[in-house]
Formats: sequence, structure tokens, C-alpha cells
Amino acid sequence: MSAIPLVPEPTAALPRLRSNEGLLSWVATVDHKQIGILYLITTIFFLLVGGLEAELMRIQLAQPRNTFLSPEAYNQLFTMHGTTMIFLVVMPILIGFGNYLVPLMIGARDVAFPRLNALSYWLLLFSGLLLYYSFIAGGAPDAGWFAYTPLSEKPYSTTPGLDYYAVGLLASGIGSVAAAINLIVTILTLRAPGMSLRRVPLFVWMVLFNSLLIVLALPSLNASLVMLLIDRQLNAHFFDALHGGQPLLWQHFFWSFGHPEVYIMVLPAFGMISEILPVFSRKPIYGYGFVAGSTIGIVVLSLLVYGHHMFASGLGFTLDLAFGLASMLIAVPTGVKIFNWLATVWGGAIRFTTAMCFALSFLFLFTMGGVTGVMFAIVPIDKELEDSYFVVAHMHYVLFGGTFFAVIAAFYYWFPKMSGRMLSERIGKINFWLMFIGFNLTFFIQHFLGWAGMPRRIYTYDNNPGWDWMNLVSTIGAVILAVGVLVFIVNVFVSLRRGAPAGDNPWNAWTLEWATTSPPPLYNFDQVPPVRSRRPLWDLAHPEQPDYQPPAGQGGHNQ
Amino acid sequence: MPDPQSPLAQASIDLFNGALLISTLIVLGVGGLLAYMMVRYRARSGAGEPTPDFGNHKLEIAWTIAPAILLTVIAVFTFPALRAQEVDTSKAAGGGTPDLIVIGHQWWWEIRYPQANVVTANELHLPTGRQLLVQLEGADVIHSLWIPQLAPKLDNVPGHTNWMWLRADRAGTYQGACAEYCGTQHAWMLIRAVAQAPADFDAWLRQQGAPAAAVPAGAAAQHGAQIFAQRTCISCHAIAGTAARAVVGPNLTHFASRQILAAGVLENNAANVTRWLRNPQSVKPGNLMPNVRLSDDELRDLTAYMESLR
Amino acid sequence: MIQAEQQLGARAGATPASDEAGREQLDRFAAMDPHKMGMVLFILSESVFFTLLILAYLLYRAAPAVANGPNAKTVLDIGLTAIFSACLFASSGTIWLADRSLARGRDGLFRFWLAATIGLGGIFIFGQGQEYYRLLTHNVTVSQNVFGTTFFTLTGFHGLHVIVGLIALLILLGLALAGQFKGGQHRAAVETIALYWHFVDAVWVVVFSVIYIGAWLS
Amino acid sequence: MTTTQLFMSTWRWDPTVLLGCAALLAAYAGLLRRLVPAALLFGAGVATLLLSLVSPIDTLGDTYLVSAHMVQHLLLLLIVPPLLLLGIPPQAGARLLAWAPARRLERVLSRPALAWVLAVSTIWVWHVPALYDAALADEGLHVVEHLCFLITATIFWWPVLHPVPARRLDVGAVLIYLVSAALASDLLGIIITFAPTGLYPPYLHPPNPHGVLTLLRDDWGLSPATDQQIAGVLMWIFGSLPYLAVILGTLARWLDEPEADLRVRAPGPALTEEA
Repeated sequence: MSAIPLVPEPTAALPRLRSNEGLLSWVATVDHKQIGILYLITTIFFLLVGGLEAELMRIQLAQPRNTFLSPEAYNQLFTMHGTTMIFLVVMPILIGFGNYLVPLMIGARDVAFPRLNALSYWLLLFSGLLLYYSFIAGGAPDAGWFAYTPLSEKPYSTTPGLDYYAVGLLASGIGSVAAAINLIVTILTLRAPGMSLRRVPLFVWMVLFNSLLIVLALPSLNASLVMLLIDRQLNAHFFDALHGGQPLLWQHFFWSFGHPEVYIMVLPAFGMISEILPVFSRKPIYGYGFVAGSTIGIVVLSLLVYGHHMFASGLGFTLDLAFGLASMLIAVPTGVKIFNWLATVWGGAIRFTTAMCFALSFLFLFTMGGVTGVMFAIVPIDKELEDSYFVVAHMHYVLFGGTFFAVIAAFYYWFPKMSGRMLSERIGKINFWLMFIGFNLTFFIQHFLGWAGMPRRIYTYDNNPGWDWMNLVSTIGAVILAVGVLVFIVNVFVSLRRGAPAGDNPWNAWTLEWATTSPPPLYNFDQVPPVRSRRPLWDLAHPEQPDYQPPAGQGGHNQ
Repeated sequence: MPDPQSPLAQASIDLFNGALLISTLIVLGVGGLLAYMMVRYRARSGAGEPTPDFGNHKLEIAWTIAPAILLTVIAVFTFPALRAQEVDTSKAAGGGTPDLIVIGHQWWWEIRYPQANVVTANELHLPTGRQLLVQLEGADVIHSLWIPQLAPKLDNVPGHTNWMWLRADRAGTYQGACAEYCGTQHAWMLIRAVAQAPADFDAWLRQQGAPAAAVPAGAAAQHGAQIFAQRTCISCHAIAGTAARAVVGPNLTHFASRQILAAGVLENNAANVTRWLRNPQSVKPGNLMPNVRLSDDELRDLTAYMESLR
Repeated sequence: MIQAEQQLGARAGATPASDEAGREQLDRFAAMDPHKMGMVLFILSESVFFTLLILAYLLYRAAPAVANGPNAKTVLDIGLTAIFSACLFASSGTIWLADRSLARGRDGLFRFWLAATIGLGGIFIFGQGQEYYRLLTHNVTVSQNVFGTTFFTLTGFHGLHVIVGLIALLILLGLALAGQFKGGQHRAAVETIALYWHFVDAVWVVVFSVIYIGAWLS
Repeated sequence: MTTTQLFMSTWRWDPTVLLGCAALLAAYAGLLRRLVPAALLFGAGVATLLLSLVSPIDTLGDTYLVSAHMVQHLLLLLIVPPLLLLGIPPQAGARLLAWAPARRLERVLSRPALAWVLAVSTIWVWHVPALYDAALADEGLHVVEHLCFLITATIFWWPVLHPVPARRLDVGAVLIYLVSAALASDLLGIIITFAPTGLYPPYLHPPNPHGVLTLLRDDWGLSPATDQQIAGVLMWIFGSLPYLAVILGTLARWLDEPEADLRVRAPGPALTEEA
């Protein structure tokens, strides 16, 4: 190359903003670690935005017939809350962790397509900005994150909000597919010698199948959004009942994406838990094969059960029954995972770090969300409770108590690797208890609200017996939860400056990312340790009792 | 939830109670196990690494199959409830007339009794002890009729007819709502179901079938009727027996006999009617009824007319 | 320990010379070309996208609004489109020939077949353009009825993919003329684009069958 | 007629079917020489084959219910061939392939891409209404249809459940091979589910030779619309489960096998040098 490079070659793994490489090197980076961190910063920012929206909604709902928010404002807020949390927080935060960790865990230098990786990130950021630009461009989308037609069609949603929704999500959808392809190719082609697919850490395994699910499911969303956009912009009739279109087609297409999406938002979290529980129980994962194999069951089944989101739309007896049965079936592989995690902890030596506290509470909260999920597979129950606050509770137990608690656990676990400093355990415990109590206070009571007949997505309600105090409790819980999240942010800032130096492997963990420095050097490894089992660092530390079968043929365990 | 008042809702509730029991046991089991392990397996200083345990296929197969069996049992129980709740659409669509047609509008319910030629809004009457076949339609966007104590919910989809059963076994008033998000005023799209003894129901139906008086009693009400005809009211609303025949807004023929106003925002009484007519947009922001800007006198007289529509 | 590993390696055959070798003998995936794998995954996701567009077309094929308004049977010129389609189908063959020529190191032939592929693809796009022009001037539009909606969306997105493919092929041709593929270098790039081109072609096989042959049979 | 009577009286012991099953068993016995546990699987396969072709499933599927016909097809496609293949123990498989014609046939047919296209297109083509209805009208054609299903499905499952386990596809290939096939038949199931009622017109107003139509329509509640939907979801949702089961089985086997054959690079200077 004879041209003068516009961007200086990075010399450090994480250039400081004030250094002369600074900002430019972050903007122009194609390094998976920097991009991963950009993902995490962006998603945490959107988490705060989406959280603020939720707090505003909870304030509005704190008492009956409250006039804190107008109905239009409330509807925009709940739409943006859902859209933000799903597309700008949970999904990309998991992709961000995947981006950062996968190459390290498999002993690779970077992802397969570093520039494509940067494109994925920037698409995410711009899709988020595009979505939020709608607030000043005439009104945010207000048809729910699911944008059911015909409510989302031009005659019923005249502001440009839905157009921003469609274009924004298309951009993020394309970015997600690109990121998923990148991760799959990375995992399949860039593993270090010895790192067979049977030996990859479970997080990598989950990311692999999660990415496959993204590749299969996201195009459904993209196609639906394209059709919606063509309807809105070119007066076409895909979902227009007046001209022979079918509004329910949107629901079929949207949920054929939307249900796999539920698993897209939880599989990598399963992977995180499968990494964290063993390390802090000091035992290998119990039944690697079952945890890994059940994932494939979930992936395949998740493509078949989307109809359970549509029971109330009048699918008819046959489809109701079929989707109900298939939805129940998917509980089996999910249950297997819970049992295996419990068995992993059983007989261990538990170290109650903040990461472990979040991981253990994940087990409990996800189980709660799981059993209410099975209830919704039982069609007659679903038809009573669908679209009530019971669903709100169920879904937050899965996505917040489940995925998000796992994500916070992951932050506590991998932050030392990313930054070279430990997150404060003292603040961490405060963070944990505030979030745990706040979360349960907010959402547990919503089961009862739904049971008492409160529909979701209403900006206010009449003073029915019990609704007022239950909503108030939920709002108080939401405030505590918000404080908990803020404590986490504070912890990050405090620990970045004053945290104890982490060292290479502060937790005595066993996977490859802990073999390199914290933070890792530009190309990740000076030297990749030999990979002869699922726990290469255990083998190094315990040559007398390695996980693999030594060739001499005595002691040890297979794999 | 208030007690279910029909076998249709009861079927769901029974299943729910069963599922709740099982779920509670599972959650308590997992929680208890976690608590036990947290105490029992707390890391103790000085102790070495615990013995690695890589799994046990027999155990794992057992905890794969056990939930599968449990779910199969649940599925078996689901079948009859589902069968009882769902209308066989192919038969309903071909066969008889529905007892009731419920049409969801942006943000009110239109209720038609096709056999009696009665049209009303936001208040559904039904005779006790009879299972009614209900036809659901959506006029604009998707709505969902949900009266938790009487039946499972079902959507009102534009361009797609749905059929459901509705039944109440005990007389009383039951709250319902639109359960599918339908836009700005989704929150105030409530419905009231009034279950009456069959004789009372028949009387109600007869009364609702009668047209309104062409000339109401009282000077104020008569003036109110004029206002109704001259201002924009008549371009959206129908009152049987008068020149008002528009079908955009709720049919007002027996307006004053209804319990709720504007799909549940207000109780239906004279004071609230005045308040509503003064500025519907301040009472239910975003609803499709414009502010007609009536003077105080006009308000008084129009209210009197509305109150005469019993 | 190192000794033990070397023994293990020796038993399996050879000692890996480099990272790449150590990696590739892991399993079949590790030995694959990342670009081609990425393209296959991209094609997978695009297949889902087109499947939904095709399902929407199928759903509305028999709708009353379509039976009474313009529909595939009444407005499409099946014969003419068949000719243009044949060009697209043939271009799959020419790109295969281009790749084979490259593999055999026959640069001139490679450039010829590449240009032929572009030409055939261009003819197809021209054909689609004139069909669109005819339909639009006869007031068959995307907002006319659900046939128009689904027809233009499906064929339009396919056309868009053809155009993207043509741009990629033109870039390949430019690179070829600049001598980038001399002696069979960078063949993976050609193969990756060829995969995409075959996919675009395969989609048209389905679309042509569903829309045109379906109309002809009905 | 009651349900019990229906299930008792509509068995159709077609001699060609019986003969075919007997021939299968005889060939198997000749191959096997000695009874092994796997014979149970082969037996179950033959029993399922018999059940799908002579039981009321066949009678109902021939005349009354497209859903019953779908059950029959799914059994022939997804249950019978896997059971038969799993029932051939490795030694017997090796013996079979030692026979030159079998080996030559296998070399041609066991290419996964060919097998996939053959099987999937067979399923799709026979469910095109014109052909499907023709098979219903003509018993001979119907037999051809079922033979097509059996043979192509056996070819399809062969690379996955090869009697000699060492010659099966590896797990990654199995995953791609089976998931793609499952999705391809899901798509057909989706189309059948949502197609207007009467996709296969003969089932709209079936002749009623056994007098069971009122039983099916009223007591079982199977209107033509419901019937077609059931057929669709059987293929769409439940038809995917056998594929999933085989995937998980293959995966389990793979995860459990030792990895001693994997070569391991000696630790040394790694990834930093070459760009």
C-alpha cells in the first residue's frame, strides 16, 4: 500500500480517547474487542433510554386515571420501550458479548470478516438513532413493538413513526444477520488447533446456534417490514382488508420471526450461565452433551411454534391444538438445561461473587418465567390471560430476570478481562440486592394484576378492586430496580478508575480467554495453550488430573 | 380473578389452577434446592477443588423424560377444554345466524342482535344459562373481546370473521375490555356484560327494539333533538325512529338505558353526559368525536334529549 | 507432554506444519473457505426472505380481488418472459464455464464467459424492465390490487438481486481486465460471486414457475 | 357405524402388501442369520409398514380423510425407512454391501445431494393436487406413489442411518441435511394448512362406501376444512419431529465418541506473525 493510511494502525488494544490515536481509532476500528465494547456501550446507553421510558410508564400507572402522560405519549413510550429493549439492548448486547468473547474463547485472532463486523455495529447504532429521530420527526412509532396491521398501516397511523420503525429495524435486522454470519464463520473456520466443536465452550456453542437462528429468523422480519413499508409508502395492499389483503398475514410473518427471536434473546444467556456456574461452583458443567444438544432441540422447535402468539386471533381448533402441543414440547429441552445447571452446582464449592449471585438468581427467575411460559402453551389458559399483565410478568421474568440477569452476571465475570480491573464486589452486592428485590417487587405482582383482569398496553385504568395498590407496588419496585441499574453504572465508572487490577485469570477459570492478558493484546494471544479438552486451563493447572485421556492411558476423564 | 360465571371460563380456570399448582411445586422445588445448595455447598476455606463430575446419562435422560410425561398429561387435560371452548368455524360459518354480532371500532363496541334487529353499544346483554354464538368483526383495526368471567378472549379482525361462545350462568354485571392494543384510546375500550334471567332479557330486547320517539317529551329535549339534527351529531350517529341513520359512531336509540359512557370513561348520568358533550376530547383524548362547541344552553338541552332516549 | 502430543500427531499421519494446517484438520468446517461459507449462509437467509414473498403471492393468487381485477393470467406475457428467463438460466451455465476456465488458467476464456454472463443477465433485466413498462402503462401497479402488490414486490426484489449480482460481476470483470485473476488467483472470489449468481437464478426458477407457469396452467 | 366398528371392520388385507412385507422379512432373515436385538427395530418397521397399508388408516385415507392419508404418507416417509435401516446391524450391512450389485447401487444412490433432491422432490411432486388426485382415482398409480415414497425415503435416510455407522454422514452434514429437508417439507405443510379448503377435491364430497361419513363429520368433528388443516399441521409440525429425533440421536452419538483421533498441535509461537 503506497497511500498514506488515514487511520493510524492501532498500537494498543484499547486506545484511550485522549491519546493521539484516540477517537478516530475507535470509529475506524475493525478489532473484534473494540467493536464488542462499542456494542456494549451502545446497548447500555439504549438500556438507560428504554429504562427511562419504562419508569415514565410506571409513574403514569402508579395510580388510576393518572394524567401524568397523554395516551399518545404513553403509547409511543411502550412501543419504543419494547422495540428498544428487544432490538437495541438485549439482542445486540448478546451479539456484543459474542463479538468480544468468541474469538478469545476459540483461540482466534479476530472474527472472520472484521470489516463486516464494523458494518454490523454501525448499522445497529444508526438504526437506533433513526428510530429515536422519529421523536422529533413527527412522532415515534405507536403501534407496539409488534406493529400489528392494520393499526400500523397508513390510515390508522398517519405519523411517520412507523416508517422510521420499519426502516430502522430493517437496518438493524440486516446488521444482525451480518453479525450472525460473521460469528458462524468465525466459529466454524477459525478455531485454534485442538478446539474441536465438541470442545468449544458452551457459550460459543450457544452463540453458534443462536446465530444460525438469527440467519433463519431475521429475514422473516425483514420481509414483513418490507411489505409494511411498501403498503405504507406505495399504497400497496399486503395487509389491507379493504382491498383483499389479510391483516393476519402480518401476524403469521411477524411471529415466524418473533418466536425464534425469543430464543435468540435467551440462548447466549444460557451460554453465559453455562460458563459462570461451573467456575464459581468449581465443577465442570454437568452433562455438556445435554446442554449442547438441547440447544439444537430448541432451535428446531422454535421454528415450529410461533402460532402460540396468535391463539387469540382465531386460528381455529386444529392449529391451536398443534401449536399448543409443539409449544409444550419446547419446554422439555429448556427444562433439561435447568436440571443440568442445578446438577452443576450440586456438590460444588460455591463462591458467592456478584457474578454468581446473578447467575444463581437467573436459575430461579428463569424457572419462574419458564413455568408461566408453559401455562401459555395451554391454549385455554392462554386465551384467558393473553394480553393481560400476566404476560407482562411472564415475559419480564424470561427476558429481564432471565437474560438480563445473566448479562449482568456476564459483566461482572468478564469485565476484568475487558478492562484489566475488577468490578467492585462491595458495590456489586448492593447492585445485586437492589436489582433482585426491585425486579421481583415490580413484576411478581403483575401476575396478580393480569389475573385480576388488567389488560396490557393501557395508559390508564379505572379504580377496580386491588388494581391501585398493586400498580403502586409495581411502580415502587420499578424505582428500586432503576436505582439498582444505576448502581451498576456507577460501579463500572468507579471500578474503571479504582478497581483492583485483575491479572490474567482472576476467577481461576478454565476457558481460553483467561489464558491471555487482561485486557488482551491486539491479536489476542501471544501463544494459544494446547487444547486437549473442554477445560484447557484446568489441564494446565492440574497436569496430575487433566480432563482428557492421557495417551499413556491412566486416570483422567474423557474430554 | 373474580369467579368465573360460565363453564367456558371455568374450563380455563380449572386448567390454570392445576397448572398453577404444578408450577408452584416446580418453582418451590428449584428455589428450595438452590437455597439448600447455597448453604450446603458454600465454599469453605482450605478445602480443595471438589471432584469433577461430568454428568450421568441415565439421570439426564430421566429428567428429560419426566417433564415430557408431565406435559403429555397436561396436554390430555387441555383437549376437552379446548374442544368445549372453540366454535367449529366451518359449521358456524355455513350454518345458522349468530345470536350476537360484536364489532370492534376504534374505541367502542358495536353490539348487534341480528335476530331481534337491535343495535346497541358498549353494553352487552345476555340471558343466563344459554350459550350464545357470537360473531366477531373488526371495523377498522384488530380488537379483542375479553370478558374474563364469561369466556376466553377472541380477536375482532377486519376482513376475517371469528366465532366464539359466550355464556353466563348467573345474573349480574361483568366487566370486559378490549385486550388487543388498538391505538390511542385502547385503555378506554371497556365493555359491560349484563346477564339477566331469560324473561328479563327478553323484555330488555323488546324494549331495545322499539324506535325512539320522533318528538321527545319536554321543550328542552325537543330543542335538544333539533340541535342533534342540525349540528354534526347526525352525520355520525343513528337514532332509530328519527332521520339520524349514520353508522360511524355508536347507535344512540336507547342511549340513556346504558350504564357506561364512551366505552367506560364515565358512568352514564346527566352530569357526565354534559361533561362529555362539552368537550369529548378532554374526557377521552384522541377519540374520534370532535368538540362541537356547544353553548351552555345547547348543552343543557342536548343532554335533556340524550337523557330522554331510554 | 509435548512428546506425547507429537506421538499422537504421528499416529494420525503427519505433523502439522503451521497453524492453518493444525486448524484445517480439525473437521470439515475448519477446512472450508470462509467467504464461500459466508455466502452460503447469506443465501440461506435470502431464501427465507424470498420464501415469505412467494408465500404472500401464493396466498393472494386465488383472492376474489385478484380473480376480478388484473391477474397473472390476464396481464402477463408468458412467452416473452420465458425467452428472457432462458437468458438468465443460461447465464448460470456461462458463469460455471467462466469459473472452469479460470481453474484451468485460461484467462481470456474466463473474461469471455464472465462478459457473456453479464450480457445475459443484462438481457434479463431489460426484459423485466420492458414488462414493467408495459404493465405500468396499462395501469397495473403495486397499488392496483393484491396481485399487483405481490407481483411487483416479488419480481422487483428478484430484479434488485439480479442488479446487485450484475454489479458484482462487473467488478469481477474489471478486476479480471486489470489482471487480478492471472493464473487462477483469487478463484474463491469468483466462486463466491458465482454461488450468489446461481442462487439468483434458482430463485427465478421458483418465481417463474409459481407466477408464470402457475398462471399458464390455471 | 361407531368408531369401534370402524376400527374393527375396515382392515384391508391386500395380498400384495402382505407379500411385500413377507419378502422384506425373508430378505432380512437371509441377511441376518442370527437373531439380534436390532431385529426388533426392523420388525417394528415392517409392522408399521403393514399398519399403514392395511389398517383403517389406509381405508380412511383412500376415501374419506386427507389427514389420514397424510398419516399414512408420514409413516412411509419418516418412520418405516429409519426403523428398517436401524434394524440392520453393522455386520449384516457389511455383508449386504459385499454383494456387488448392492455396492454398485449404493455408490450411485448414496450421494447426499442426490438423495436429498430425490426425496424432497418426490414428496412435493406427489402432493401436487393433480397427481395426488390421480393416485386416489387409480389404485395402480396409488401403489406406485407409495413405492416411490418408500424407496426415495430409504435412499434419503441411508446416508444418515447407514447400517455401517462409520460410513454415516458426519454430524455437521447430518444437521444441514435433515434441517433443510425438514424445512422443505414444513413449507409444503404450511401451504396445505393455509390453502383454501378443497386443495384435494375428492375429499370434499367423498363417496361413502363404508357408511362412516356422518361419524367422521359429526362425531369426530372433521369437516373438510378441519381435515385439510390437520393434514397440513401433521406435515408441518409433527412431521418435523422424526427429523429432530434423528438429529439428536446423531448428535448424542457424536458427543459421546472419544476424540483420541484428533491431532493436537504442539504449543509454540502462535498467531502473531503472518497477517
